[in-house]
Amino acid sequence: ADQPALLVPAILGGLFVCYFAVPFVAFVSRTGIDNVVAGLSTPAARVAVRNSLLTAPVATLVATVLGVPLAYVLARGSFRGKRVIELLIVLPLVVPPVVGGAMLLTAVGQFTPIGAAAADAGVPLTDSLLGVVLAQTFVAGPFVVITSRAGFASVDRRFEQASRSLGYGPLATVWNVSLPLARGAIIAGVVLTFARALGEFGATLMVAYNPRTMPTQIWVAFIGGGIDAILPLGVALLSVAVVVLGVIQ
Amino acid sequence: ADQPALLVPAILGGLFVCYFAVPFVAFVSRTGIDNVVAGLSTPAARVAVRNSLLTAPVATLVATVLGVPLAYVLARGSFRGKRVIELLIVLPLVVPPVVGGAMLLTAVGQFTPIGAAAADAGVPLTDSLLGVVLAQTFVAGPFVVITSRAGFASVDRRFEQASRSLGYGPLATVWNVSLPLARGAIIAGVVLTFARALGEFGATLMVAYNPRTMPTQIWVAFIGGGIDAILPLGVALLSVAVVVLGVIQ
Amino acid sequence: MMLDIDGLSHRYGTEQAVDDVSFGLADGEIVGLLGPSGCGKTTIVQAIAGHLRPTEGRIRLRGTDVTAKPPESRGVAVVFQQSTLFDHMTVAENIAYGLADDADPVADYLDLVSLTNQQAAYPAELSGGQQRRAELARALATDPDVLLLDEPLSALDRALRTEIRAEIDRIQRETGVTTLFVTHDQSDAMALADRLVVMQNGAVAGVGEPRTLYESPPTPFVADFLGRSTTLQATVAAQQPLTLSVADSRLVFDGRTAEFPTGTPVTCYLRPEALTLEPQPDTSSLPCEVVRVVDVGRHYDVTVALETGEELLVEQSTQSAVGTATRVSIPARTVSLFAPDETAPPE
Amino acid sequence: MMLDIDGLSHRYGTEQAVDDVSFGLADGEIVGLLGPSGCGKTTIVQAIAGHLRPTEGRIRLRGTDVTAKPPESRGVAVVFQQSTLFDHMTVAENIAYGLADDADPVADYLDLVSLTNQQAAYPAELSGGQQRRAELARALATDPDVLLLDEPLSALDRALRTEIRAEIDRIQRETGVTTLFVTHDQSDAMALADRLVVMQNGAVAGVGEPRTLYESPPTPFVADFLGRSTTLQATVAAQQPLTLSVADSRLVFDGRTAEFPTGTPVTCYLRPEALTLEPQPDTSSLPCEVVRVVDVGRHYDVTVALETGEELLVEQSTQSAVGTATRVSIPARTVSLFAPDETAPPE
Repeated sequence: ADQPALLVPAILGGLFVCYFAVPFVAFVSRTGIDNVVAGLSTPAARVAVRNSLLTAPVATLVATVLGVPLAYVLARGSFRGKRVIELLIVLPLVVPPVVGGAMLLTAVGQFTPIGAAAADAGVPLTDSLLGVVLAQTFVAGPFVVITSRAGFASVDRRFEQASRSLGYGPLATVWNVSLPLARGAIIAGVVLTFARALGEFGATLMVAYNPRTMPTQIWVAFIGGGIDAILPLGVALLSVAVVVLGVIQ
Repeated sequence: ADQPALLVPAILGGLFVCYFAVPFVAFVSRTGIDNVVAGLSTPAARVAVRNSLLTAPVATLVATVLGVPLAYVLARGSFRGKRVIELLIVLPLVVPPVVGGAMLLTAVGQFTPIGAAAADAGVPLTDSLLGVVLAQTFVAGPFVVITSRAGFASVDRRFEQASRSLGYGPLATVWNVSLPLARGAIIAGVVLTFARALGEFGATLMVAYNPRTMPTQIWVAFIGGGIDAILPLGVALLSVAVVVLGVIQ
Repeated sequence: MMLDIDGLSHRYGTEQAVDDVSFGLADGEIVGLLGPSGCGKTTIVQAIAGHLRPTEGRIRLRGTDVTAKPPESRGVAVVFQQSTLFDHMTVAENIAYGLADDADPVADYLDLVSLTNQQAAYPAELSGGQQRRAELARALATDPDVLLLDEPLSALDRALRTEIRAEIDRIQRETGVTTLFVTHDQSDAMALADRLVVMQNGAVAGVGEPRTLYESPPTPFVADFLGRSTTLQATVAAQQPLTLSVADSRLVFDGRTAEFPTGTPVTCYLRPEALTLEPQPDTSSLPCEVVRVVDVGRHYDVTVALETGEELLVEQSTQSAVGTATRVSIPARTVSLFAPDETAPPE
Repeated sequence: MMLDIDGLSHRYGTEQAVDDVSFGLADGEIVGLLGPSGCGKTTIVQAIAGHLRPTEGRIRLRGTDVTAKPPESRGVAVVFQQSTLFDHMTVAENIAYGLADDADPVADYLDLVSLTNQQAAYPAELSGGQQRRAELARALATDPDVLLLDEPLSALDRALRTEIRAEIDRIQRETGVTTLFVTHDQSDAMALADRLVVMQNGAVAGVGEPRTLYESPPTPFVADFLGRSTTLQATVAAQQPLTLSVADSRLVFDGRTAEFPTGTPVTCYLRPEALTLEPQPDTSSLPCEVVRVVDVGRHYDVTVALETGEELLVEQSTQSAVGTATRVSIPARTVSLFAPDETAPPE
């Protein structure tokens, strides 16, 4: 009954939708499947794809293994300093990625104690795949923490209390009850973290200009060859983003 | 009673917290107030600050004026194609910013019909402040839509029905009832959009390498002068991010 | 009629929520729309208020067809189960929001609901009862033709419920506003309404004055919904006076005639509080044995088994011993007979 | 005692939720813990189950102090108001989850609650009543020393409530498990419990058998909470037999003695269903006039005004006309006297 009532907001909103639809359509219509496949088989593109597919899953794994427990503690615990930790975890989301990269460099850059020690041991933390993982984890990690935390918070405590009263200790209860009941949110968080890690650009550029990932290779190829040079990698990343969206929704 | 029960997740989570805390502390401790003020008074930095403070509010304003009505329509309406629009709005969040920039270039780049016409008219859409606004709006706009939408959805429809039955039409009801009741979420969305616009880097780099904003100037200064050259602008952006966090939470 | 619902039907997708419902409200009348959750009550409220366009049927206010009119031009005020007071306005601002131009000032409505001292308070600062009263005042300030109360008591605890029920009763009588009171609670409905419309599965199951419906329910559903029932299988043995046979015993109901031919098997719906246990035989009692006694405070729920094994529930104000052999006496006035195929279980 | 609560107190911050509560449950007993929301019931449940460490006091199970033991090693099973069946497990898997090693197989528990045919179903596929029964079976499968039922009926509608109440009664009697039944509903508590513990503001307001508490409530709060009350101001005029003066009239209660000295003003708490309207004067009746009649279906709520202007509520099974002058008869057995300073309003 309210449909005509929404006319004015619908017009304004429609304009905004167009603003997102036009670049999408223009971009997709500019290229063909053949061009994409051909473009992705150049040596530079293949290295970039390989590097991205090596680093993003590792960053996602690290963020998940450490972030889901953190999310549980934040959802269930109450302790001094919780507020500070919550702000710290959200910070990378509002800090510009280039600043995030700069922050990482001040911590693990090659002239810092940590960075120097690592480089001496043969595992340089900058301009290396490990550096890419560090940048991706820093920027993308908060997603899995925040989403999983919301998932745990939406599981009524009484489910866990029931499990305890049925004879299971706290860790067994988390494993048998909390994780399965929050699985939807956790999976969404993992997928978001993966998408963000795969697309990470600003911080990666700062921490590891080389070796190239797909986003940094897009930038380098754009400087060298303009928009058409980057269509294949761009379409590939866009396709992953669309798939990710499908999984989350 | 459950505090000791959380020991194992607390240890894993604590590691993750450290990973976010160390770069933050290292970055902040590397610089002093005097250096920041001095660093921000160089001509290049001043231009970048001015450009950022011109573009980000405009992008936020455009996204708010168009995005809040869109959020309302998505929260209350049901129509064909709603699902597609929802996906389209979330897309810029999962698409890497460099790809977003490339998508914008295919739509409004200087060799596209739109871009060429605009350049002929004296308002170039790339490598201009307008280009920066376009990039920021594309990347940051979804935040205000998604957050406001959640805000509207949490306002029980019956409040609006009550207003209608009290004699107010649909637009008057939105203005008098829905907007005030959803204001918390809308403000959070606006602030998030502003933060994201201010820190936008990847898409801006593609669409408008010049004129420089704070993030692009950080990148250029980093290439030229290393980490210490970018501390002032970095600290300034970090400070804004911390303030934004305070407002949202 | 102030409000006329005529052949109202509504489908959500393929689901028939409301099926050909018709009833009316006379000027100044308070009618209870009563039924279990999911019976279509809310759909009817939404259609009357104008928030939903029914698939079929017409809604008329003062004789004018308003089916296609938007809510803001109907003159129908609504109070929902959950508060819809606007948090960002004071009590007085909430009331002023809907104030009709030619109506009494806000102060009169504050006075009507005894909230004069709370006029500058925000809704969050009010008690639950004050919120309900503020909401009533806001709805009345529009000077509506019809006031819709959609489960206004269901979110309240017992004490508050009684208080607000009395308040609604007083306000309705003082203002004389035509009121449709929608509820799933039979005691609220019976206490407040001049007439009841009982709904079942989207259709009207019974219309009438509360006491009439309670004592002579048109269907087993209405019998069950308006209060506790206990049932007895019997066969019509004779007419004038109505005589039923239950196994080897006979029940003679002086002054009643059966609506069914002799020989028909029937189900009798009885009210537990109308039954009594009296060892002295009379013509409308059956031999039985006490099999279970539950003390529920205000009375005892006594279950007795007849010779057929069938069990009846009897409310007694005194304790009985399990195993006692006695007789259950069934007053003629309180028996409702239904053919077996009419008796579906309540939802 | 199977379960002993000894001097239990708990504060949340500065708020005293539970204040020095002590009571016990004998082996096989079913005790009702009854009180309005916010009275501390939930805190006590959480403390007994081990999810909350009380500020003070001890909890003993079979004589062993378990106050510091984690929930998983207590032998206390809990059923909450909202279902806590695990969505990702079938009914049989839910029951097997808590099965004690030396206990009966899952099939026995499925059989106990008549869910054998639903064993492979997921909780979302069950009806509300089946979910409640599955939850009871899961709790019992741990072979608990004590079963805590925390408002197990409060989320159910009337018909289901009655069904599950009978089911709890049957299961408790069949298994003989010591049960603490926590509720805010006096009729559920009175119907199920052997004994009641009535709570008010974190403290115990009364303990005893349901009928005793109902007829001789220790405080006005208990009187109000266990059922409807109507009150009468009077003065003790003589002892043996207890005689009260109400304005110019006298009430003589044969066989009762007052707990208050002659001349003390007292508040009488009366049960509306125990009062009757009879025009014939007798020694325990007062002249009055009918001022309001509300038909609530199962009976009429008749309000009468005494000569003092005070109003009494009387439940009658027959209609009365407003304005009728009559007398209200007050049976001696059903009167509870309190000093005026004891009579705080119910929460």
